[in-house]
Amino acid sequence: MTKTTYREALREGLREALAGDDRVVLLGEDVGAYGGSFAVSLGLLEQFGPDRVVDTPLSESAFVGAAIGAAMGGIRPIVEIMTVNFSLLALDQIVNNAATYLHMSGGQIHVPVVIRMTTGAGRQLAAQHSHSFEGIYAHIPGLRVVAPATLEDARGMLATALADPDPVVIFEHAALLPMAGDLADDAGAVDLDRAAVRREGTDVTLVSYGARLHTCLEAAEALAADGVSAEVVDLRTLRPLDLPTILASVARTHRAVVVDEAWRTGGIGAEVAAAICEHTFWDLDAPVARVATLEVPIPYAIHLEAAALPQAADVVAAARAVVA
Amino acid sequence: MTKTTYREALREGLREALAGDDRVVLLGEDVGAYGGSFAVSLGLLEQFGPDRVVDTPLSESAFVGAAIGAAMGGIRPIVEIMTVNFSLLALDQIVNNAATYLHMSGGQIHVPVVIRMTTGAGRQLAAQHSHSFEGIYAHIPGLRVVAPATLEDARGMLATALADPDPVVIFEHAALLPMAGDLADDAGAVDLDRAAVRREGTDVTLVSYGARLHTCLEAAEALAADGVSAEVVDLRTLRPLDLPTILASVARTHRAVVVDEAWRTGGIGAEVAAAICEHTFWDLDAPVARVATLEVPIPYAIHLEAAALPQAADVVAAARAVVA
Amino acid sequence: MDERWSWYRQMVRIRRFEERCVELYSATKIRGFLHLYIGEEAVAAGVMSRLRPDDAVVATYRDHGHAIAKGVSMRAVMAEMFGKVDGCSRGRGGSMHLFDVAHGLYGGNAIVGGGLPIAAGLAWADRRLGRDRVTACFFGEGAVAEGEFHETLNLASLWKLPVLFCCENNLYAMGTEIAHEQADLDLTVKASGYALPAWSVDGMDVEAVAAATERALASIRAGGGPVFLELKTFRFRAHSMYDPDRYRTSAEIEHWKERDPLLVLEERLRADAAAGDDVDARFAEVAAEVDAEVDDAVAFADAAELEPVEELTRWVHADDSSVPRQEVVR
Amino acid sequence: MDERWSWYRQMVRIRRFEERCVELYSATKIRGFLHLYIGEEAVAAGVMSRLRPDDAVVATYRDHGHAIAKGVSMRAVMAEMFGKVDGCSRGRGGSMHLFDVAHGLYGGNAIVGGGLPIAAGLAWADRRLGRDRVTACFFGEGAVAEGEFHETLNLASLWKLPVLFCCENNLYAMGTEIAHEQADLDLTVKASGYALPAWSVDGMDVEAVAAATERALASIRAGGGPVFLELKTFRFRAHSMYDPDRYRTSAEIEHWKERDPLLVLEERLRADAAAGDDVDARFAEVAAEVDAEVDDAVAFADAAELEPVEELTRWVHADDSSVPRQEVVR
Ligand SMILES: Cc1ncc(C[n+]2csc(CCOP(=O)(O)OP(=O)(O)O)c2C)c(N)n1
Ligand SMILES: Cc1ncc(C[n+]2csc(CCOP(=O)(O)OP(=O)(O)O)c2C)c(N)n1
Ligand SMILES: [Mg+2]
Ligand SMILES: [Mg+2]
Repeated sequence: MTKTTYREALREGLREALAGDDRVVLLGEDVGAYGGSFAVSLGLLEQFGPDRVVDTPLSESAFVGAAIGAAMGGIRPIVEIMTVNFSLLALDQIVNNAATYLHMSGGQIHVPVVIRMTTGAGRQLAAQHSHSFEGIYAHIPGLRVVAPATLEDARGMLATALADPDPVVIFEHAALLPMAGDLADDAGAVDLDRAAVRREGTDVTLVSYGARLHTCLEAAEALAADGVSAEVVDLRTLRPLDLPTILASVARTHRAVVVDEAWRTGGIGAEVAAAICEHTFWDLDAPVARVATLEVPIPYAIHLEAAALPQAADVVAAARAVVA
Repeated sequence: MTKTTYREALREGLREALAGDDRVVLLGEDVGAYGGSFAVSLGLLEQFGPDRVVDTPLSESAFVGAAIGAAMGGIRPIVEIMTVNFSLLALDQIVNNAATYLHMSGGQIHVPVVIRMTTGAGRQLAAQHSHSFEGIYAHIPGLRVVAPATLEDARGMLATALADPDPVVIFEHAALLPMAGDLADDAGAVDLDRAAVRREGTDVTLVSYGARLHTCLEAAEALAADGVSAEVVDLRTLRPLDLPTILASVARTHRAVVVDEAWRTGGIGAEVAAAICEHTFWDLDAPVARVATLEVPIPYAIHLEAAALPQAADVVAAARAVVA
Repeated sequence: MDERWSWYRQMVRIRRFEERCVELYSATKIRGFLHLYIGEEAVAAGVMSRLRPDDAVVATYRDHGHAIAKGVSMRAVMAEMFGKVDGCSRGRGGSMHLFDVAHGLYGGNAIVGGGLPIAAGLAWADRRLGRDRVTACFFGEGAVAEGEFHETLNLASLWKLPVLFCCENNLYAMGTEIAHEQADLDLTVKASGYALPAWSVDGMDVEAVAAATERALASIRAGGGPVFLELKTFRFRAHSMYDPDRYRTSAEIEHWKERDPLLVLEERLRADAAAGDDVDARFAEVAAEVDAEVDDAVAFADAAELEPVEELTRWVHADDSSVPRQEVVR
Repeated sequence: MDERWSWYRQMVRIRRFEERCVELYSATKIRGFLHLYIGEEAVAAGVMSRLRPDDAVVATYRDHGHAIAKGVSMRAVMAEMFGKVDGCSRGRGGSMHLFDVAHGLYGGNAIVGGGLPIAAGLAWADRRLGRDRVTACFFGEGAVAEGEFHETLNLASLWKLPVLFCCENNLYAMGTEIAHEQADLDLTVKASGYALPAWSVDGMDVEAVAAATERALASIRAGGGPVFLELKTFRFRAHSMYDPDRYRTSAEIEHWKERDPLLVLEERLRADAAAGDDVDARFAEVAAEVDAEVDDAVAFADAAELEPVEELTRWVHADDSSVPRQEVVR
């Protein structure tokens, strides 16, 4: 076991990927000389040189598109977009090209690109730097979308994503970067197929991912003190959803609260809630509740930002209402 | 009553808007000399001149952004994006600027822009021209999102959208353009707040919008022949959802099938299904069913395209399963 | 000049193929959007005649000429437009999305400007993998206004990527004339702002196109980075089969037809002819051979099968993906 | 030269204000991203000195200087960064999103390049409404690589919009030096490709900035369409408070500090002085006055109230919208 952080775990994942396969390159704005806008790639330029760790101009559409084209051409690009907010500028390339070429070409064109970006709020960065647009990506066939919430996943998802023959989008939560903990010395690739039960419980299932997993774990602790036993499911993979794991948990607890940091309407929480109702309707003892971000652009002021985001107390309240 | 088409109804809405207010301008690619890529704006350049009906360069981000800025500056732009597929290129401007400025500026900046675009499949235009991304827009606070499915709404939604103090996105379904029928001679502005019950029924509620409303009406006819009485709700407004109308219907029928042309996972159908379950759980006699587009990039070949899209037979089957 | 005849045949192949497409569209054998290249054949024929078979091409929705000139069989292209499984994209792409990686065709892209970053990426991969290959990227003058043009030319020039940017300037983007699209009508000025060689070429003269391409490729292959060619041309037909072409005068079209690339070349072939050569007979011979090829392609496409509906969900993900395939039956 | 003193005061105001911000950031009174303008003051001070009060400004996340020079009170800016309701954006925007429409400030935009289309739109509305107004749009040299730059300059030039494009070239986009960002380092070459006047200006010399602005505004107000100014400058501090500034040498920074815009102007003011003038005393006087203004702004921001949480869902839609306001309590 080694003490590490989510940031360092991401970095070690990148380091291993670059060291393990010459075809792997890391590109994006400021991944090199700056060390990554969130210091994730610090030191990699020095270790692997400017041909492998490539600073791009401020041109999200072109450099993400170029990464897609390069993947078509046989190398294995990891492209970083600083935050999901800016990724809207590259969305055409991701949706209309990366996600469609294989199907549209009748199986001729493979696009094994990995697209990393940070998401999420909680650092007072206001309305153009704080949103959670993962749901947009999770809507698109052809993409695989994952979100590490733990050190193991921060360390291991990249390797699996690189081994995937199709485009994979990885959402790293900016607020988790300093999260510290122990990581096994031999930590490495993890599967991308399964959701994980992070805490077992019997009365209600809390379904979440990313930073809000930890909100749920905190809520579960508070609920336990109250005699409510909450099971906590970490989605891990946002597309395709691992329904069997989710449904199995709800089939046991008969109640579910879906928690995410996107806006409620049409967020990932909507899909998870709809799918649970669809498949376990007769097992449910209460309607599935959703806890999401208030439907406002995230504001700068700390008290307003906190009020906009889903907090453990909100999860506790929703869970209590569901088990009542 | 006058015989008209959805296309002509849209055009008359535009004509009235341009004639009624000097501040109104129509801009977009080929809205002028070409007559609109789908001939919607045919003749308007001739009538109103190139200062009011403005051909733009192929620059979705800039001309949509300019329309947003112009709305901030006090004119009333109607900006056309040829199809929702291309709108991804302008999404940053719509989400990060149009939808946030009012809130982020503390109420100082109003953005009364109207953004029109076609959506939908059914014309063998393949994977880069056929998708239904309205769910992406319906996820964004600050936007109002509407979708006319009838001649009345095609004629009247624009006027209401222009009167709205906030950004409004209008989705016109390309496959409906030739739809013909009668329209009242005094047809004009319609509200944007309410969903509409397009057919009354008692056994199951079919919820839809846009072209798929007509699929549902066809399905309801088939179901009636079978003794199943289906109520058909046209969402009309995709954001904010008119939950009272939807829920009232489901409270009566106790069963619902949500039908839309987006991919199932995370589409608008997910939100509608989740909301129905949330609010009418104890009234439901069966889980809410969803009929959506198969999760593939829409292919060119007609038999594959048809197989990918939700058809009346699929709705009938889903409704039968729900009432069983 | 044997090559003149080979260019001529190539251009006739594209022309006759597309003329047949028009008929087949009216007969509803071909559907969706159909964008004709008629009038612009010298561009594809000229550029492709200087590319190597393994060089890569990224095209647009107006891609029949590029596919055929790059060596994709007429059968595969026609079957694609018929929506058949023997089409070059298995009938999934149609006219706008011809793919044939075996012939270096990395697809027609139907998002204006959408292919440019892809071309840069292919070229970047080639360089990293030490493959001596050039990627030719075709797009219209309308695409020059899109942000992708700007971002990609800058990136390609910065990184000195082996890309040949081929701007087919046919003066119109759908119904929008270039003067309403570009602040500066000289596109080479704009391209030069990215610190790369940019030349304007008569796109109605296949030999001029080939010569410029040859010069550009030499510079690119020598490591000089990307080159931008403006190929001045004109489409004789409407933008697509949907377009009533209200925005151009017939005088303008007729004027350009005087410089029909086939006529230009026919004149030279006549001038080349030795006394006694029956050039007209050779023209007729080419036409007959090409017509036979087109007939064969149509027959092939007609007879070809549709992709089974069960296959519809194949290749959303790769066959070896762990993502389960969806069932088609909803 | 009275104006020299007024420029000087303006620049000192920006400098001292920001120096205080650094302290307040360390004291966690200010949070989020904080991008300092220190070193670049001559640009905002020079441009704004030639704009009319009702001209419009679109800025970036690095917007304190623009706000202050455009006439927004220090109180309102400081309270904004404290997240208070008396801030110019009610504490919702913070440092990156200063809005004050009464002073013509249409916001700091934190999407690189995101403000350019907005500026074009404002200018278009002005022209359509017959308002004699110019919109000055500020952005960095990094933004020049974005598609929005290209699309907007083309559009603005085509439509001859009254926009003054002010590119603050400080040689770095975060940690990326311009040579890794731009294929051609001369940004005026690129801008000229849009058929508009483009000049390079010494951005450390407030008088040069003001003179170029004056010339540009005359051309714009005369209907000549947009003008592009490259303002060569340098930021003395890191990109933001998060940035350890690993990518620049201290030698480079020191070299530029020799051309500190305040020093440049102080020298001229000394040279202007008549015998017996105590220039140093006047400098000290300005500093004292400005410090008092900054103190007052801090005190004001400290004492100001937070926006009530109940207001959080206000202005998602306009107050007169029929869209119901959400309740804050979840
Ligand atoms: C991003 C985008 N915007 C708009 C369209 C619709 N459209 C298709 S072709 C075209 C004109 C393109 O003109 P140009 O680039 O000059 O190519 P040409 O068709 O003349 O060969 C337009 C507007 C599109 N396909 N993609
Ligand atoms: C679209 C987008 N991409 C990336 C970022 C992150 N980012 C913020 S400022 C910046 C550098 C911008 O450099 P430049 O335009 O030169 O302005 P400067 O900061 O030097 O004033 C970057 C990369 C962003 N905010 N928006
Ligand atoms: Mg063209
Ligand atoms: Mg800079």
